[in-house]
Amino acid sequence: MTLTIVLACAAALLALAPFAVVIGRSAAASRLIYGASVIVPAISLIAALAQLLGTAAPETVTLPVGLPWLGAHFRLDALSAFFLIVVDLGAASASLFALGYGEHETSPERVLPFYPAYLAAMTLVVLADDAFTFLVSWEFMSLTSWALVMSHHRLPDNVRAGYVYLVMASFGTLALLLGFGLLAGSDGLYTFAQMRAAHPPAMLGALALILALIGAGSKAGLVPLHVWLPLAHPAAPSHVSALMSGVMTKVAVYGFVRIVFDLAGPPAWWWSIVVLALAGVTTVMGVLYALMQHDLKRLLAYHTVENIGIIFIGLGLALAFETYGMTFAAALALTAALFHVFNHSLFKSLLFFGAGAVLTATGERDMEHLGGLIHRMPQTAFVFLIGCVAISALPPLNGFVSEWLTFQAILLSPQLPSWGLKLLVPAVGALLALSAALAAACFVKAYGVTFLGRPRAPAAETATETNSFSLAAMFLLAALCLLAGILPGLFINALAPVSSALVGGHMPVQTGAQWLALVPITASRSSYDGMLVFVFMAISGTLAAFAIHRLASDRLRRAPAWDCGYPDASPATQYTAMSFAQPIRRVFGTVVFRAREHGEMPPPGSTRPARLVVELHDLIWEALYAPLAVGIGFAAERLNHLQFLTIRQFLTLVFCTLVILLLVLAIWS
Amino acid sequence: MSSIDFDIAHLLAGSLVLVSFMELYQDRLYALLNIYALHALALAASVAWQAFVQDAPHLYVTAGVALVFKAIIIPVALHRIIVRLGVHREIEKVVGVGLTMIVGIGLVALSMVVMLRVTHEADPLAREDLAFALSVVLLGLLMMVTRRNAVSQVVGFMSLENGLVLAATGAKGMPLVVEISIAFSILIAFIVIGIFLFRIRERFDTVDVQALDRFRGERR
Amino acid sequence: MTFAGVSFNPIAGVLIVPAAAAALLALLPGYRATARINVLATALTLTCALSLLFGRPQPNPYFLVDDLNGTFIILTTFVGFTTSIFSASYIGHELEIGRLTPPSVRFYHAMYQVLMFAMNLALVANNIGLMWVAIELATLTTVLMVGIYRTHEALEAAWKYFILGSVGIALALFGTILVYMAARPVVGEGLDAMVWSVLVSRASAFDPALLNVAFIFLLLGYGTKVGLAPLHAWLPDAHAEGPTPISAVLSGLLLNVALYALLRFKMLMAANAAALAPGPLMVTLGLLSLVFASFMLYRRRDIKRMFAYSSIEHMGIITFAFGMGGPIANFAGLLHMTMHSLTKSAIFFAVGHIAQVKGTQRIADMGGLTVSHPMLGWGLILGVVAIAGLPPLGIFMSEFLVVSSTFARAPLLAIILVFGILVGLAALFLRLNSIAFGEPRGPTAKSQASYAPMFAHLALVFAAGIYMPPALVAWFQNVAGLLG
Amino acid sequence: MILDMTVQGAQMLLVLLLAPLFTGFVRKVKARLQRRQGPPLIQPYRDLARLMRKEVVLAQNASWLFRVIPYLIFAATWVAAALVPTFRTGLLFSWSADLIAIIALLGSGRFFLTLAGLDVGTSFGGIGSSREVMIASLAEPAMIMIVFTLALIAGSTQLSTMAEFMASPAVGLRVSLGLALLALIIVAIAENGRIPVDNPATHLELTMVHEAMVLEYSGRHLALIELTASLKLILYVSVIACLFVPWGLAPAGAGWPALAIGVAAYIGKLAVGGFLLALFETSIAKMRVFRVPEFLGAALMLGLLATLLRFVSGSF
Repeated sequence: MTLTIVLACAAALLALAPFAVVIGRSAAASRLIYGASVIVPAISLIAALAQLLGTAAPETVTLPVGLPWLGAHFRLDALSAFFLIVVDLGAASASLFALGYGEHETSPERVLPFYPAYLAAMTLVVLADDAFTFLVSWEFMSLTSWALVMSHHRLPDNVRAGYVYLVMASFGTLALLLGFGLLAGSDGLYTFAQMRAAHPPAMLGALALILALIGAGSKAGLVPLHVWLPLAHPAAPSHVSALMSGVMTKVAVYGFVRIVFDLAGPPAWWWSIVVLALAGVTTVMGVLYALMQHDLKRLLAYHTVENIGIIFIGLGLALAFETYGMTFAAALALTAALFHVFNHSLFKSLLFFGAGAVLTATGERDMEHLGGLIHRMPQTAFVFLIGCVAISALPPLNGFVSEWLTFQAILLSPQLPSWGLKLLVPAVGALLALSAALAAACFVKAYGVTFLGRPRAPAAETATETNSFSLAAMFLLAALCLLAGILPGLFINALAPVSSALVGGHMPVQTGAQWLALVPITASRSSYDGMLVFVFMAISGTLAAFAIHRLASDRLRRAPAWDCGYPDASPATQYTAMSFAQPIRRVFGTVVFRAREHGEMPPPGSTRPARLVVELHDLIWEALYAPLAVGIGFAAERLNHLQFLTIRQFLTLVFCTLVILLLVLAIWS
Repeated sequence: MSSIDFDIAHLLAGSLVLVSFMELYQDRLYALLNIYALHALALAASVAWQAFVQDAPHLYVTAGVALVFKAIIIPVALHRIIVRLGVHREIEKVVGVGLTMIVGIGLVALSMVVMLRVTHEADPLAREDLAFALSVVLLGLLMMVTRRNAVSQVVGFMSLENGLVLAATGAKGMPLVVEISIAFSILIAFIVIGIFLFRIRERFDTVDVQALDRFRGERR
Repeated sequence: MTFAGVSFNPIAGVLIVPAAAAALLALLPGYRATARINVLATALTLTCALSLLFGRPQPNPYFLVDDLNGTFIILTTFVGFTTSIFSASYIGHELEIGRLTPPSVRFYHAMYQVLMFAMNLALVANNIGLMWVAIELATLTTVLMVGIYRTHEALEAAWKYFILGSVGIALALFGTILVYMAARPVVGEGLDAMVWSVLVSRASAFDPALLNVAFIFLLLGYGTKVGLAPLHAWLPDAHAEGPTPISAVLSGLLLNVALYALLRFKMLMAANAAALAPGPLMVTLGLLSLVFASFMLYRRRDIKRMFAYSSIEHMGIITFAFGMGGPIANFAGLLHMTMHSLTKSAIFFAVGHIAQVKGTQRIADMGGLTVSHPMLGWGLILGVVAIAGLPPLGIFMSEFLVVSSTFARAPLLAIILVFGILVGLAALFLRLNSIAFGEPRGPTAKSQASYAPMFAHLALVFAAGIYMPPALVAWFQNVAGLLG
Repeated sequence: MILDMTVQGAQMLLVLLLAPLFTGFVRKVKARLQRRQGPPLIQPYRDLARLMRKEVVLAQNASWLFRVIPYLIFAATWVAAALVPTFRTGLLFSWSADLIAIIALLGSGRFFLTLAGLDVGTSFGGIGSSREVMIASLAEPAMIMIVFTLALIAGSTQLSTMAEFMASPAVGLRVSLGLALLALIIVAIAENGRIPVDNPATHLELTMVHEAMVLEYSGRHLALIELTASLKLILYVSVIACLFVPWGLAPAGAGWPALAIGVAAYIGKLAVGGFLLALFETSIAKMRVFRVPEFLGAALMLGLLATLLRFVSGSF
């Protein structure tokens, strides 16, 4: 029943697409489409919640479409339900945001038709229960999001971004296709049920893991397959960027979990090592890339890479524990990962909405031209701040809880027998801690440069607060961030069926502990109570404020900034994004990006100001992708000569082929 | 069939291969044309012999076509073209005669090896014939590949096609042989006319010498 | 079968209608009605072909219709019909701008019908000699049509096609003769030894060595027509320089017909246990064509030539699939061939109009089509998305089946296959981006194009990607079974 | 229960009241070591009181955030400090945040303070904030590594549990503990902006970090920030005390005498800690800003090494 409702919602969204084509240019179109895209996912969201919280048995439906003799299989189990919640929540809020944001769209007819189709595709990926349906939905998701990325196609950068995106996406899909072909075997057992039953041999499972890492990893943005992500996510309209970053990457995580934990059979000892190593690198590289950016949306996109790394750390730990039968620890790690999936979908969407609001208000994505928006867009500034605190993993918000759980999982790992893991896990823990600190630094920069300080360009001076729909969407997500931060127990209980379905165990029920505290193992070992911390901070803060204002002075006078006595310095003297990152760039960047700085002195007599030039190298691109492109170009150039042969030379080709085949025949048998 | 019949058929077919080698050896166009006429003659003879042996009168038609059209009309026409277009009289080769010869011998050996695998219930005449035909085909192709002049390439194609007719007639009782041989004659006529129309002085490679590089594929 | 007492033979229909139309078009003075007559004739042919669905005549020594060529016939007549509609508007425009003269238009339409006749004949022929004749007739017709513009490039393309084609003809004939030789001791002299249905039933007793040589010659001879690398040389130029409807027919139909011939002989080979397996050869040539064509896509500056190379690429995939064999791969190959015919002809419809409105075929001179000509632009995008094998369009299904079924059997081949597909996709979208997106370039005059055929094809491809009617599936599976 | 309540309350008040005194004490000792008279011990209280009474002079474009931040960071730090066992383990609410959470709380305090540095939009605020985050980006992971080590030894991240375990004879003498202590001291110095990382006394623009951030603050806001700083200092000292010299800590549910002993012991520890800090600060010179990463990197490496040792074998 639930599944039928959900599928009906997906169908409704699909039906919206051609409708949008028809009414695309009319005035009411965007309201109509986005309004519908708020309601439909909301319904499906309720259904999914009912499924997950009701811990109902998995439902399956088979439709007579898709692969002829197979049909399209759909299944709604705990895992699908959870990710469906993530998808629908993101979709509904994005559409709500777009109700206002869409008004500013310059070419709606390029966005509206693909938007609902994109939502439907993500829903279907999560529901698919056979390889063909899964891959069709998966690639359809890529295709529609590609179209959305191309919606502002007059900017050459966007076209390039779309190109890289589509190629990488197809690469990932083909990898997954190979993986499924492997699991399905030569006689084509394409349904997941058959794959589960098949129990692939270790060798196959291993190959499937690698292919899943490539396929799902490229979509999720694992380093070094992340290159498309910071190009494509910012290029799309902001509500789509939010969906791509906050939701689609999670769908990719779903694909990985589904294949590796559900289909690929029992894990081998080295699987977790591969995953953990990649994840650790991804985490730190992602945040370091982000620190080097001054384009707000690109910075956020790179942070997605970082958070994907955190999620995969959790998944890798879960794999490791599962390998050695430490069910409980596996459940803890998996829960941490999934909870971070949920949290990240919340605050990343929130942050992209904020970026979108800033973009519409100022027309700027470049932080170097922003500043002081907190005065002109106070409410946006407020919710964006909440998002920043949440993503920086600071208590009492939700980002901290999931990272805290991951730390707890890491602290359980000394019991692991494998030496490789013994050495790797602490290092990964260090990387995780490092990335957390760097993330905080990065969002101080993002928020401080964008919203605080003084306007650096006229666009930032004339900005006005964004519309009420967008604000509603952002406040909704902010509230959820806070809720998930102070009452994590509720959410973690909801995850119990998922983890018990995947690793055969789940964390203890959390509502039992006093004051709704979060107790992963035992109270004596570790516990955290977001609500109490929050309440204490509120009380002590207000107490202090009250006491001081009452007993001491509450007088206040406005005056020019002190700034050590330098009078009315121009806004140009403020720290910019690049200069803010300079100390960290000196510490890490010199190695990771071969960052170099040199001052450009104007020649004597010229009035040009001296400039500080910073050059950064994306080593991954230069080492991996550039050579590949060059190689293909070289091969193409060489082979291209075959286009210009004379007829006699072509005849020679035919002749040689004939002779060779005859020789083969003469030798054969 | 009696051994004498067989030997004669064998002889004629073999002579065809021999003439092909002579074609490979030539380096003057006129001489080449004459040799080709000889080639066609040999073909006509062997086809006629086949017609006699198989007492299949329709093959006489094929023989006649070979004799009249290939041995007389075509060489004369090409002769005319050479004169009319003022084609260089000597043949540009890609690889030297000696090497071509060696390759040709290799090809003949190859066709022997390939054909002699054929089991023995296919009657010997067919087998030998096929081996020869295959060698003639390969030699003709070799000629097309190693000669630059359009005319000599046409000659190569025509001797290739002679090999086909040889094989076809060797295949006892095969229907459509006559039609096929005629169709091929028409095809060749097309090619010859094409050469004439497009004023191809030297080469197949382009319809016009100075157009050699201007108009090919993407180079525009 | 009989309609209203009048005995009616669909085979005769699909043969006589085009032949008669050709004669009519050739004799009829004036050119104005020719396009309409053309459309009418193809429509009639299509209906005759469709009547095959309701009953097919008994095979005789000359003609045979089974599920295999039934598929091909219907596909051919259908695409022939839609193409004639497209060609009506296309040629009309060519006439306006004076690239074609009235006589040449008449000639063109007559030749079009001859081509249809030849292809249908090749498809229904049960006699391998007849099949050979028909395919060669088709080739020569297309040679004449490719050269119809009389420009240097067109003439050279036609000439190249003619020469390489003739050699192909010769090789194919030699192969046919060898098959006859192999059959004669078993079947006996005369006609029967060239009747395919007889051959395939008795093939097990044939002399394997002869069959092997025969197959190699047939593979090369007909492979030239299929456009398999390294025998492909004629294909890109013929596509690029001929009139676009002919490019559509070449890619969509003629390649298939040649492939059909190959398949018949593959079945013949498969029927003889001692002969060498045709699979590996086809797999090799297929992969070679795929990878080669994918790389060739990169340096293309002429839009039609680019899509011609993409045809080579897909013929490679199809040949590969049939080479792999087995129910899944064969089904996939058949599906892929059908989808490719529809998609590629649709793409050429779009490209034809684009080239007309832009007045050039140079990719560099066209841009921002989705802005200047939304219908053409999005149609092209849809076509390229389909041809690149992205869902939910039909080709994705066939590629899914080919790759997944291959990987379990021969991982290395599957990886090469995937590599080729990916390289090709990257090249196609590299060009598509500059054609369809960005600032509009070149003239932006509205085009009086006929969008119906293009979108009809794309709609079919889309539908097939979502849902295939069980009857069709059963049909294809049956054919896959036939192919073994 | 009542007792627990009172103890928890007492703890909160104790740290709050002792913090300025401790700062004053350190200053006094430093002055003495430098042969100076130095300000009286209660000078910090006087400063706070005076600042409280002064009016706030707010920069023109300072935002609401700028005014909220002092209370925020004060609240965060105070809550954190209230959860560290000073004279008695098993505080009523100590379980509501383990050591990781306490560090994170301090982290949020720093997060907001750095934002405050950027709010007015002056160059010095920028200097301070950017350097602060650079320092933190190394200090925090180091701290986490230290926590890992201790947690793996004590089998818990709860400060109370850890302290009890450390007090128990089961600990023994361990290499990893030594490394962790060393790292912890380095981190504590960096976090509190003491010499050689930063100089709380200087206002020489180019060398200051913490002071540069709070340059625009005045009046009660400044007072709160100063108070927060001293709270943070005393917090770190008490963490070190309760983890490495847990002796004298009253166990959970202990009676008054034990508590009295605990308080006394705590005061003693503070005194010693303060003295050592002052001694260290006087005996060393401030280092250049870009030497700091190396200094902290050492701490990070030490922490990682200690953790690795713990992972590889339980005996270290």
